[in-house]
Amino acid sequence: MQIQYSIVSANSMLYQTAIEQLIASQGLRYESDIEYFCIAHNQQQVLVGCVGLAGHILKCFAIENNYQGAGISRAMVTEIILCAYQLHRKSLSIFTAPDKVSIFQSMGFTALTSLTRSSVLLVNRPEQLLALQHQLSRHKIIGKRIAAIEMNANPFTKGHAYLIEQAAQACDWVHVFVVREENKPFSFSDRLAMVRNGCQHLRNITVHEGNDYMISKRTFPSYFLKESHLVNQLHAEIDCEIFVRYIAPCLGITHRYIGSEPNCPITQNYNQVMMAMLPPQISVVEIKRLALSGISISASTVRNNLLNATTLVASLLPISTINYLIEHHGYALQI
Amino acid sequence: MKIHQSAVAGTFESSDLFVEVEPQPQFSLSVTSSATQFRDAVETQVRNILTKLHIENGQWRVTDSGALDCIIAARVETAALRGAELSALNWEEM
Amino acid sequence: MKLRRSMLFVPASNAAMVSNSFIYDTDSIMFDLEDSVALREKDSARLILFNALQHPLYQDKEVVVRVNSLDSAFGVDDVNAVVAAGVDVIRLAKTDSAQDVIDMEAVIEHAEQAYGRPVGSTKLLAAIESALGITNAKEIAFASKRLIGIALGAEDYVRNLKTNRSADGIELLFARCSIIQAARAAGIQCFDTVYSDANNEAGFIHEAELIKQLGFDGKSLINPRQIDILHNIYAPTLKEVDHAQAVIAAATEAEEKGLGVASLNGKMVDAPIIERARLTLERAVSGIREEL
Amino acid sequence: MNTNKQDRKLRSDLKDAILASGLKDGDTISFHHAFRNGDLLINDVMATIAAMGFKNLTLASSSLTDCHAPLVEHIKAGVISKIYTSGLRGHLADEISNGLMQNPVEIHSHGGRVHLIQSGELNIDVAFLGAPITDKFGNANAISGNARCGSLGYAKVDANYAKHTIILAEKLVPYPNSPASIAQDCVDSVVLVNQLGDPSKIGGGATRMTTNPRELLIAKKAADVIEHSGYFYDGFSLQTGSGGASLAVTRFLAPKMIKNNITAAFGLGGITATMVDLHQQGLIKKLLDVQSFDATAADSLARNENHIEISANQYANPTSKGAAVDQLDVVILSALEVDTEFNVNVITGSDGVIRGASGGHCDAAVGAKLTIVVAPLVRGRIPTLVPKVLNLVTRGDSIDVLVTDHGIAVNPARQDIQQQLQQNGIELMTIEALQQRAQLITGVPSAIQYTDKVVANVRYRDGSVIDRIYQVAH
Repeated sequence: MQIQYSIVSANSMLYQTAIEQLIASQGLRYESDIEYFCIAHNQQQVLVGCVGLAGHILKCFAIENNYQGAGISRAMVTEIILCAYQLHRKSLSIFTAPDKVSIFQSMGFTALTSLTRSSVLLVNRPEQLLALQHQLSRHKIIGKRIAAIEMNANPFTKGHAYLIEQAAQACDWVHVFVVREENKPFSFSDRLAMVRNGCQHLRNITVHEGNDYMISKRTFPSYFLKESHLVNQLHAEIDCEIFVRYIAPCLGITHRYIGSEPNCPITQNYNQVMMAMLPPQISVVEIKRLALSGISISASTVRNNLLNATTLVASLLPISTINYLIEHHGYALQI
Repeated sequence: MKIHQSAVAGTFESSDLFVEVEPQPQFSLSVTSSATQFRDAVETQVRNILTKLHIENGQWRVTDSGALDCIIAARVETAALRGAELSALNWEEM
Repeated sequence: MKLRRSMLFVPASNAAMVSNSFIYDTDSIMFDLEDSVALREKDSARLILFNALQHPLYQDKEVVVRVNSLDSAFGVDDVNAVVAAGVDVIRLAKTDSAQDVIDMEAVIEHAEQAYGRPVGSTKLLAAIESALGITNAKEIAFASKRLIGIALGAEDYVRNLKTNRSADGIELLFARCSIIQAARAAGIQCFDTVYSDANNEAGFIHEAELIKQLGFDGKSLINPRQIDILHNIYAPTLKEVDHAQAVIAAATEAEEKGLGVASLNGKMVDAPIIERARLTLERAVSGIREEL
Repeated sequence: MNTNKQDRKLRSDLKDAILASGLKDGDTISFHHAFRNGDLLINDVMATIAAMGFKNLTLASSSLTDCHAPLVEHIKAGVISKIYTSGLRGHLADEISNGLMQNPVEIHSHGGRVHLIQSGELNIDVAFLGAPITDKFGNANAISGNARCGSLGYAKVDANYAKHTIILAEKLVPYPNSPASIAQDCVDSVVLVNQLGDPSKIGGGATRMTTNPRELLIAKKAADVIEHSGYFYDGFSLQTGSGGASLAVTRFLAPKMIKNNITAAFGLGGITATMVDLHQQGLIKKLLDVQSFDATAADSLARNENHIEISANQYANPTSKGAAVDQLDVVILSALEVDTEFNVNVITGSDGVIRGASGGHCDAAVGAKLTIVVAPLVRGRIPTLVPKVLNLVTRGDSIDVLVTDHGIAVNPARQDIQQQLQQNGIELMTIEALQQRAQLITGVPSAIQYTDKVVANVRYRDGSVIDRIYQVAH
């Protein structure tokens, strides 16, 4: 059985229909963030296999039924990995079904999450996670109540400040993680700076840079894609499992603080997943979102009204953020 | 021979070996094998080949899918030559 | 002369195939470094061959290697590596003239000296793949003592003729005949091109019967499944074997009795007939022809 | 009252059927494996049983495969505490090899399972038997419907011996359904479920003939061996395994049968499209089918009157009053490992981890007059022929010939076969020489480290423990 392999751009009209059909026939959904595909054709020029590359993630791995077990996956994965390497992407992940885990393990991937879920996260550079754990454990504080909070802080609002203050009051120490993935309108370094500035008055807190394993494109791609509910639920569970298995133990986390989410369904769902999944030794504390004149504070409200420079916007932000925005972004916010 | 650029050789196909090397001053090697009971033999052979090529640096990563000795030698030598930007071995010495 | 009915074509970049092609009962294995190997794999494929040729299980097989053209960036390195590893035969692709053979011979000789191989021990097989090469077939066949034979490479040849391959192969008839003529005139072997549709057994049989009848010594194969079929086509019938045995017996008897000339059933048995009988018996080793 | 009587076996759902069975903690429940890797039933039933809170059950499935990975959770939760099966694969097998279970798994052959049932060791309390089509009284078969799997040869035994038998079906047809693979007098409950199996994984279409040249090479050599073995006569009988090379032997045997004017009296075992094809060409007169390996075989069972469904007891039980393997001339079997004593391992991989099935291997090997094992000499870098098998399933004294891609070796105990083959110009090697050749290619593997924990007992067909599988140390 002679198979031809090639790398094509995901935009290539020549193959798109066939690729979409193949992916659908294997019960998968075509994902729009894919940049490249490795495709396999048989001697009759029929598409029999594909695997996509989106950023650092391999996805949409599909092989036509009659061609499974013929070594096609190994050849395709070799090609797509070489393609990723050429783009200087060496640290790769894949989400795949439990029955495909062993084949990826034999190609140098390590499974990070449980095989009982319908999707398993594997990575080819597990030592990066080890290094992260090592680095985090240097910030470990011994205490009865050690809290973790993850936030985007896009931008950092009074709501965020309130959540952190609540945790800081109730706990011995608070570890705040700022989501690392780039975002608009505020970059990671902007957001990190705003959180740091806004927490200067608190003594029992460490503000951490987010990483590849906490609400990142690697562990929670649909968070950034706003994909369908199903994928989101899975990714939320995978993200939670990584927090429980690899992150929380390094810092001795006993409490996870979250803000209640009235609007965004993805965050709502993520909060629910956390409550369901975190083990008894980590309590989830949901703090009702701070409201001003009966309207709860949200970063998206701020973002949507930034250009209006209204007093409303300013009233939602702590002074540290207002100063940062005036200084670094030239917004004429009225206090 | 000195590794001064990153290089790969081989494939993940069965009976083959995938070799990756990144330049670094020290030497390190990790080997995984689908044929677990040959993992140690693969590692020994890889070390012997690199010694023969006088390679003392690089972060080496080897993923074995059940390759025979001759394939292991070929893939490691290829990665070494590519990482050292050389075109051919001295056949006599090999 | 060595029996060379089947030459199994194996891409040298394919680790799995190189690791087990010695299990097949083919007369020669032909590893390819040329067209079946992607540019980025040329160096790795060469190293695979360099190491594999030294494998004990390739020692009792005749190994032919198709190297890249000397004009390319890979040709000289290819020759050096496979000569150092002790290859039996180098296949020169796209031979257009006697000079191509002479140039290759020089590189081989240099390599033999450099790597301590007896000069002349590496044999040559010239593949002709163009109209110019067919026109020069006779000169090519006489170009070197190293030549064990010449072969037809049809894919490039038909492109060069501005036609394509057909089921009955009429477009190749002139080239095939030219190659057989030249090879026989020079006293070397000749080999037919591959049949590339591995799944079409009937088509393969049709072509193999044709080229055997034309006089070819053998054929390049792309799939191990074709080996038995080809050997069966080349296998003699029981009647032919019986006759060959009688010829050899007559010749042996004549030699023992010190007779200058042997005869069988009143007909003279001369050297070409004896040689022909030996070939028949060799071809019978893999089986007597099964006519279904 | 009459209606009540007629419908008395119908249960509203699976839970209802389980309640009606009187299942209690510590009981033994059984399943058949005719849906192979497309089986949905075992996982569904176990999920329901687990949700109902039962514990400490013995699971006796005629075999288990990759798709049964969810059982791991039920073992961890204490729902399942003991397993009888012919085979284990995938995640479940990995976990068990890693010491998941307190009690060792009992690995039996297909014939040996019936023996264990009849001898009383395996005492089935409730049998959950999937059969796509049934009537309300439990006359059930699997020759039509979405999840058709053909023969219910393994289920027949459970239906006969279980204290309580539940038929799980996808479709109810008017009484009386015929033919009845499982008959009404063995059935206590009937329940309809949405889906028993995934047809594409049960064995949709026809098992494809391998195109792998190495497997074809081995198959051709095996066919040559059969032809010249002395057992290739008109009226001989044949069983092939389901592996690529084993199945392909028929492709090379058929022309020899035609040329020599030979027909086979019967073909036995797991039946595939290839066997059906030979049957329909008139080359095999009857097919005795304990398990249909693909839809072509299932359809043939429904259509061809000389394609006959047999039970596992009739197929292979050494202590039954008549097992068809005892009438067998030639069997072609595959192997994960063979050693220089001709012992065969079909249960553990070269790393000592369970990934196979005992199946009918030792049953057919002992029964047949000529037992041929076909296997590549090495797989990648893994030698198939080794000095000593890691685990023993079939003893070397029942293996006559080993056919590999590198050569053929005859068991020295079978001088008759050796002479026959040599006289007919078949080249032979000693098994030691073949093993040396394997070692030349692969080198010598490191020894596998085990703990002293037994994870499975390999039971011979007579019930005796022929080997123990130990936990692999990491």
